[in-house]
Amino acid sequence: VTADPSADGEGKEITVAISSDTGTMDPAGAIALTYLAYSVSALDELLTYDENGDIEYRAAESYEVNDDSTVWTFHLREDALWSDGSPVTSADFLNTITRALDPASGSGYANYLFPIENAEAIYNGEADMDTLGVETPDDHTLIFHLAEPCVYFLDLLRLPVYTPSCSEHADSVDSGWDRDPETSLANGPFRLAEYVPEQYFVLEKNEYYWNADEINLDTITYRFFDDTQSMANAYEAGEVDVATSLSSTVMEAYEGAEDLFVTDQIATRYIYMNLNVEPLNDVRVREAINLAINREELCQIVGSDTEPTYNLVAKYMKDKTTGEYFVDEAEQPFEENVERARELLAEAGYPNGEGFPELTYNYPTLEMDSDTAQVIQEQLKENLNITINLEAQELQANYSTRYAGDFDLCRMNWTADFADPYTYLSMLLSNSTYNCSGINDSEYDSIVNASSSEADSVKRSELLHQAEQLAVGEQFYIIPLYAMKSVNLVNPDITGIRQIPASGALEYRYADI
Amino acid sequence: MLRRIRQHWKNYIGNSRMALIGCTILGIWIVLAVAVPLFGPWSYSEQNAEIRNQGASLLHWFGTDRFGRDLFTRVWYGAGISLAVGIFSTLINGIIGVLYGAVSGYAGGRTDMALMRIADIIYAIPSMLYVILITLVMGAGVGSMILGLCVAGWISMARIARGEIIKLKETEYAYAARMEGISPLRILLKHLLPNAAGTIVVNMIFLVPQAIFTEAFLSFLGVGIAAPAASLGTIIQEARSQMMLYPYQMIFPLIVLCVMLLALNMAGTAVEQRVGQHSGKGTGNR
Amino acid sequence: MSVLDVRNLSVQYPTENGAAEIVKDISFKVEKGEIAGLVGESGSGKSTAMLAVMGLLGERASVRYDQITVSGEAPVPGKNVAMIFQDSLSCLNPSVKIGRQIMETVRSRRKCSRKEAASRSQELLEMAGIRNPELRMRQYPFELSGGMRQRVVLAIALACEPELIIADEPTTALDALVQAQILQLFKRIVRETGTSMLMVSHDMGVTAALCSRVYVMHGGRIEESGTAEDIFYSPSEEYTKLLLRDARGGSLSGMKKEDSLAGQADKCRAEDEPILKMEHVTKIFDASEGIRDLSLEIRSGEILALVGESGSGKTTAARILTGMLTEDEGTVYYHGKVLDRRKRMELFEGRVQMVFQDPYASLNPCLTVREALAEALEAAACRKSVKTDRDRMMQARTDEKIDEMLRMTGLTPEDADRYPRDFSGGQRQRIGIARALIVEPEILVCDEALSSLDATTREQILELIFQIQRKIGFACLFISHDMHVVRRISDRIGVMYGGHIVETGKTKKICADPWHPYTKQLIEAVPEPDPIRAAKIKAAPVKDSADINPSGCAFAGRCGYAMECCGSEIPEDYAFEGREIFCFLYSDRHSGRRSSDYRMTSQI
Amino acid sequence: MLRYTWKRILTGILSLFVLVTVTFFLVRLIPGSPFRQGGVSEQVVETIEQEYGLNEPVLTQYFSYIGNVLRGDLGVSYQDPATRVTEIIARAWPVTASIGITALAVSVLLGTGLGILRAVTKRRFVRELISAGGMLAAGIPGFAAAILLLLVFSVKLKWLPASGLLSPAHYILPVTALSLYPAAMIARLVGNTLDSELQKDYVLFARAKGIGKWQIIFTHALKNAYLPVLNYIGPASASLLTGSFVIESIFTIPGLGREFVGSITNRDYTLILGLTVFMGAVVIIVNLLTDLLCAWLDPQTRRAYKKAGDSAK
Ligand SMILES: Nc1ncnc2c1ncn2[C@@H]1O[C@H](COP(=O)(O)OP(=O)(O)OP(=O)(O)O)[C@@H](O)[C@H]1O
Ligand SMILES: Nc1ncnc2c1ncn2[C@@H]1O[C@H](COP(=O)(O)OP(=O)(O)OP(=O)(O)O)[C@@H](O)[C@H]1O
Ligand SMILES: [Mg+2]
Ligand SMILES: [Mg+2]
Repeated sequence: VTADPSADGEGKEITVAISSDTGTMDPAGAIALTYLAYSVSALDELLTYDENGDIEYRAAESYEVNDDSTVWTFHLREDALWSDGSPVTSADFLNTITRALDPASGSGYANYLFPIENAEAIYNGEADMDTLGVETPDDHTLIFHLAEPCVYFLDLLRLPVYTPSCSEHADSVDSGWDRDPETSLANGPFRLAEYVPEQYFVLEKNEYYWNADEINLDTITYRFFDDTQSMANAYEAGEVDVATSLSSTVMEAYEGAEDLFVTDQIATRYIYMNLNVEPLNDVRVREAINLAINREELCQIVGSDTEPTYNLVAKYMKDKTTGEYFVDEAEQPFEENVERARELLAEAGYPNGEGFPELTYNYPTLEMDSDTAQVIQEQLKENLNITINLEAQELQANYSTRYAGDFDLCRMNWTADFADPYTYLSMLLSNSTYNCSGINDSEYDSIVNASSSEADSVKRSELLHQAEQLAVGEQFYIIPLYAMKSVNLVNPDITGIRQIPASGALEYRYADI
Repeated sequence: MLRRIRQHWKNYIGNSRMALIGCTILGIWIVLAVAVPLFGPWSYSEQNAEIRNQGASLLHWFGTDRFGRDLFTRVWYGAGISLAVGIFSTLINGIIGVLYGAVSGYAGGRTDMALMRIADIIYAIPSMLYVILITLVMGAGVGSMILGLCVAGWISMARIARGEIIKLKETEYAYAARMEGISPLRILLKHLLPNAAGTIVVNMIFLVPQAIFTEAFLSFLGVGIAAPAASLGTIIQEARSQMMLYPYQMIFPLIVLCVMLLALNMAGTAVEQRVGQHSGKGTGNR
Repeated sequence: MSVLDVRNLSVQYPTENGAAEIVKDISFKVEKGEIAGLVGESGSGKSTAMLAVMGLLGERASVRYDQITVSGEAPVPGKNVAMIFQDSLSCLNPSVKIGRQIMETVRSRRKCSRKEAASRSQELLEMAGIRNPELRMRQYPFELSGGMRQRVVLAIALACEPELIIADEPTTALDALVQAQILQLFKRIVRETGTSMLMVSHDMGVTAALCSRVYVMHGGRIEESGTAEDIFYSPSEEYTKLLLRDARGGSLSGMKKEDSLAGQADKCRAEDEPILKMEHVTKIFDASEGIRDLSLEIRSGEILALVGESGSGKTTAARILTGMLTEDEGTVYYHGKVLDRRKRMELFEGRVQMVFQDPYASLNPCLTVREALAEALEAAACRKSVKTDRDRMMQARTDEKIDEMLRMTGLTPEDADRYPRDFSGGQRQRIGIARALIVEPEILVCDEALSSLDATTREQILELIFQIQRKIGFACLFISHDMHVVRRISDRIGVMYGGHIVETGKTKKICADPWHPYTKQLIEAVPEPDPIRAAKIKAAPVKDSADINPSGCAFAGRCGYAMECCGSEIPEDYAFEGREIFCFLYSDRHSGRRSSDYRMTSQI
Repeated sequence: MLRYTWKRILTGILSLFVLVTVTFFLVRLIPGSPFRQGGVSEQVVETIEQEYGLNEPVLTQYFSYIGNVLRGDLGVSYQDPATRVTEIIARAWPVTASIGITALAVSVLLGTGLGILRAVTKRRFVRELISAGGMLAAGIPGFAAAILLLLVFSVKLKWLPASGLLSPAHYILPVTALSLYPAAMIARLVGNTLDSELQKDYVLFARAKGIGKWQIIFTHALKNAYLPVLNYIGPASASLLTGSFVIESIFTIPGLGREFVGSITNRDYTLILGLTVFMGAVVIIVNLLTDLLCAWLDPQTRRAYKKAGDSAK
């Protein structure tokens, strides 16, 4: 299955290693990695941003928005066809949305539909589907009516719930239409040709794609791998052309090699401190812990794909208006300082850590988190003389612990869903489902809420920075640890692989070999 | 007592070279596993970012890992944990299994049937399930690991013990003892079990490497010993991602583990041969 | 030219303390068409020598010889020599069907098709005296009786079409009747096929019955050789004389004891209730085997012998009495009280003891002799609940008692601290007896306790049981298939056939004048260590045990005097003057109505 | 024999039922919900749990599950509601079984061959070599062997593919890694039992009959020597047939073991239960087959069984 550039007649094909087969490929369903890999090549969203932050129209040709950003009108491409030759219509977009608003679909992204009028009420069963603020006046026009102004609405459009699913076949999440090459139609450059669960799936060039001329590859094969080690091995053995999200040792092993392709991941790893637990309800203690951690050293040990961060908002997220990294626009929320940390701890009543209760740190049994935990344990012992007990949990158990708020310290990792700092800052809102450490700060809430209706992007930016400073630099609600890079290996013969700015994932639709 | 011990030594070990080598290695391994973490200059958990991933040197005989911890100390610490897990779980499994199997075999009939079906069911439940449960209730650690290994680990022992007891129950000396009016418990303990001891001991010795295997396997899955403590299995697992860059981090613990298992296998094989010889001589007519 | 010519054969086994020479420079010959015998006590190296001749010792031993030839050629197992081993069950592969085991021999000897091999095998089995060979070929060895297995082994040996068959104690494990049949068979085979035979045995009677030339082996050397007449009538070596004396059971002291003891027993019997009695006991294994409607009683102080062919249910009866097995139907009384069938062993509280056949399996290898004996004593003491402050004294007494018991059984007190594996078979059997007797039982059950021992040892142990019995006066159930032994030791005999008792009565009377047709055959089949008398023994025709008819007399199928009623009715118990007999020949129907002073005599 | 077989099957089914019950409650004891994933809100989780009846009393859930199982319905995977548990088993088991059976065949053939060689050879050197090799092979944990094999043969030498199960060549490494330990054990057992079997009288007698050495070994000794070996092979093949997670994950083989561990990590209750039931059934069937095979090899056991069946009347 390896690419063979010389065999032209055979067609151009590449094999991509991706993580294990999870979730459905129905954009309205409980999707996970498989869908993400599939949709990047097979589905066209309405529009997206390119690497320079400019809009790239895909399924849509143009859009209009009213002044207070509550009505968004999209004009779909008239020549866009599904991979069986039938036209792509606005109803196909609505199909995904209405299905996703049925809680039984298990969509994890349904809440991103909530800016739309009545969407939340429908989801909760309090309103009728007719009242949904989406209009399809004709086959090629799609209008969204929002309940409140939402300046980052365009960023949401690349989320699965906003992508189309062919209304002819896509009826329900559990009918299995999504994995059957006959019914799983694509409106993007590639279509599903074969799907072998747990092993691989094959995408073939979609001849009906409106932009088919730009597409060079004939086949993309995605193979599932359980762990990054196996992926790296398969790459090394020449079985795959692309392997993504590898461990940091690959970076060292391939240092200087052409194959190595490191990309920024829009993600932050941090620790939730439970505010309902005795010493952690004291902001001085929280600050002390934050200041006592040596993130440089931590990142050195955890791997060269990590970089210290002192923010909640992902380090590599760009501010679209300025084109700069968002976090670099403001001052670093705090500085590490062990001396100060000790003083703070003493002020809080624990001089030299005496009397400080033993805290437990819950983290999932991933290598990176285990490494992190051990380093933090050691550092806090050394710098503050406090003892942290480590409790590794299975991922699913860790989620439960976190949601239940049943922890002292708990690991958290957030990868941006869309390219706006709001995705991070909204998590600490007192009514957010991801706020599980008992943060209840009305000042913070009002700042963040104000930002989402602020049409002036500069002012909005300021508000967001202010919110971040409050949460991270003053109240120390969380312990930011590091930002991550994604380590990929790519066959040097392959050109034209792009990176999606919002998530940092790779896009192969324009690749060539 | 001493005479008994010497007698047993002679019975089971004799003057086999293989047993001698096996036991010597085991002895050295135990001494190192105890002494290195206790008296060595490094601690198994102390990190030092400046000396990460250094190869073997005079200072650090096995080099250091990615936390800058001394690998020599860690490997021997891990060997200690592995051995402890192996030996303790084997002892517990051995005792439970032998008693259960012996009672089942001696009682016979319906009791036997019921007890063995219960064992079958426990055996058929995938061990992952209860190991996870136990780690959840007790937290990850040596204790829960041993407990996890003991939930179903005794069953093979019970089957072996049962088979032996059923065989021995029908021997003429067992009948003779019953005819003398000796109580069933005493017959079990004094007449049947000592004669099954050969087989049981052999199987117990082979149970130790199996327990170490299983422990390593569970560590491999990530439900093992809590960090920063480590067994050989966890150390090997931790080194797996570094394998290409720093193979020594995996090779050293692997060698220590393999030699340990080899020594156990040697001891077991030697005892097995010895027991085989014995039964050949002791009861057969020729 | 001799068929077998062995010159100066020596065999050494490597042992822990240097090589042990087991066979020392022996030479012997077997002529064409003759049966030669090799006799000697157990461990004298007979089997070793034979294996060496066959070339089957392998690397286990170092063999030296000047010449071993079979008709001038080197011996090739399965081609010009074949061998029959002592234990027929262990020679046959337990998991391979009989047919296959013969056929492969046939086919390895002559290249032929499966079908031909099968028909040849049937022929051979028939020649070896097996009826219904087709059925037998489809069976596994354990489904056959000992006698039949021995015949199968012989058939296999014949399949090799050898010039010489070496038979290593082929009849030792068989009862007299089957033994006689096999001996007849050997004679016939030698006569018909012209094969020569070398017969190894420690039984002088068998040797006398079969062999024309005899070699006497002792301690690895051939002590004496000559024709059968020479050896049996005018032995020159002291050792041969000893063997013959033991074989004839000629020790006068033994006979005397028997007399005095029998008299004593007579007295007891008159007054006493039977100690142990079983009535109408039935035990069925699988489908048809086991015992049926058996009644038996043991009186205090007597020695009751049970004889009968293999599989007739002797062991089963003994096991039911002792509680090792539970009966399906019937009752067992102990001193007139009914014994619960499940708890029998516990209810006896050690007053019934047993000496087992296999001296190797009947002692716990993990206990020293002292421990084993002390345990038995302790258990007895516990029951009597003499838990006084004199425990210390008890300990001393225990040791004393053990020492005394050991001395009594011909061992030394120093032996007490050794483990069973340090003893020889005969010594072990003594320990077994010591263990059984130390608790002073009321009843001793000996199930073939002597049959695994050689003549000399057997003689010693027989004497031992005898002496102790006289001293302590326990009752004894003595099971044996060796009529010589039974005749000498028992007061009463019970003869069993096919799960029934066919005749009981005083030993002397039964031996002198057997009434039941089966008993008669049995007693006549015993070979005497005397070539002329032994040559006269007759063997009854062979019958498969499957022929036993459950609705009639068990023996009817084999009985030369069978009448119509024998096939359809089960004979009752006809008692005359302390003799009980289960045969229609002694019924009123056959002998007519009799007056009260009618004296029954043998009807055959 | 037939009676005994029926009895065994019935107790097997009973065991399976108890197994389902125990597993059902065990699984519910483990914290974590099947629907809680990175981006799903608590509300969603609750709604879906309601949808699947997970908020009902556990006992109600249990009875409805048992009802379904009796109808042969193992339910749908919670992780992926479009797929039935039976479908997952139907696609994962053939994969596992194909390597499992290959590994079994390899280890039985190799182990038996080496065992025979060890018992038969006159050369001390060969004997010790096989013993030592066996001890070494038994002393390397499966995962370590797998990693080393992978590293040497596919990453470094690039001789063999590293992942998946797409062609016969893909089988070589996982099968090797899987069969190393069982082969060593079988060689040890065969060697030992054959050694003692060859001492027996019937072997001597067979030689006296003039049967060749190899015929004695194959038609006589091996048949008897294989009983204890079968008692090892039984459970071993059960574990090979239910999949080794480690090997499957190292070589990226989409088999049952990986599916099972995945189902536990995802708390996919129906899948865990379905797989447990299936694996339990495999274990029970394999054990039954082993017993019957033992009986077939050993007529005395068969007789014992017949008796056990009769006395059960
Ligand atoms: N493999 C062996 N290694 C060492 N000694 C042996 C071996 N086999 C037999 N012997 C010894 O050789 C001696 C002769 O044994 P052999 O079996 O030839 O006696 P036998 O005359 O046939 O006795 P029996 O009548 O009991 O069969 C015995 O003392 C026995 O202990
Ligand atoms: N445990 C058993 N299971 C099945 N059948 C048995 C069992 N014990 C004895 N038998 C059968 O019962 C019958 C009587 O056996 P028993 O052992 O009592 O005979 P025996 O007279 O002692 O013979 P031998 O002289 O060979 O010892 C035999 O046909 C035997 O096959
Ligand atoms: Mg002999
Ligand atoms: Mg008997």
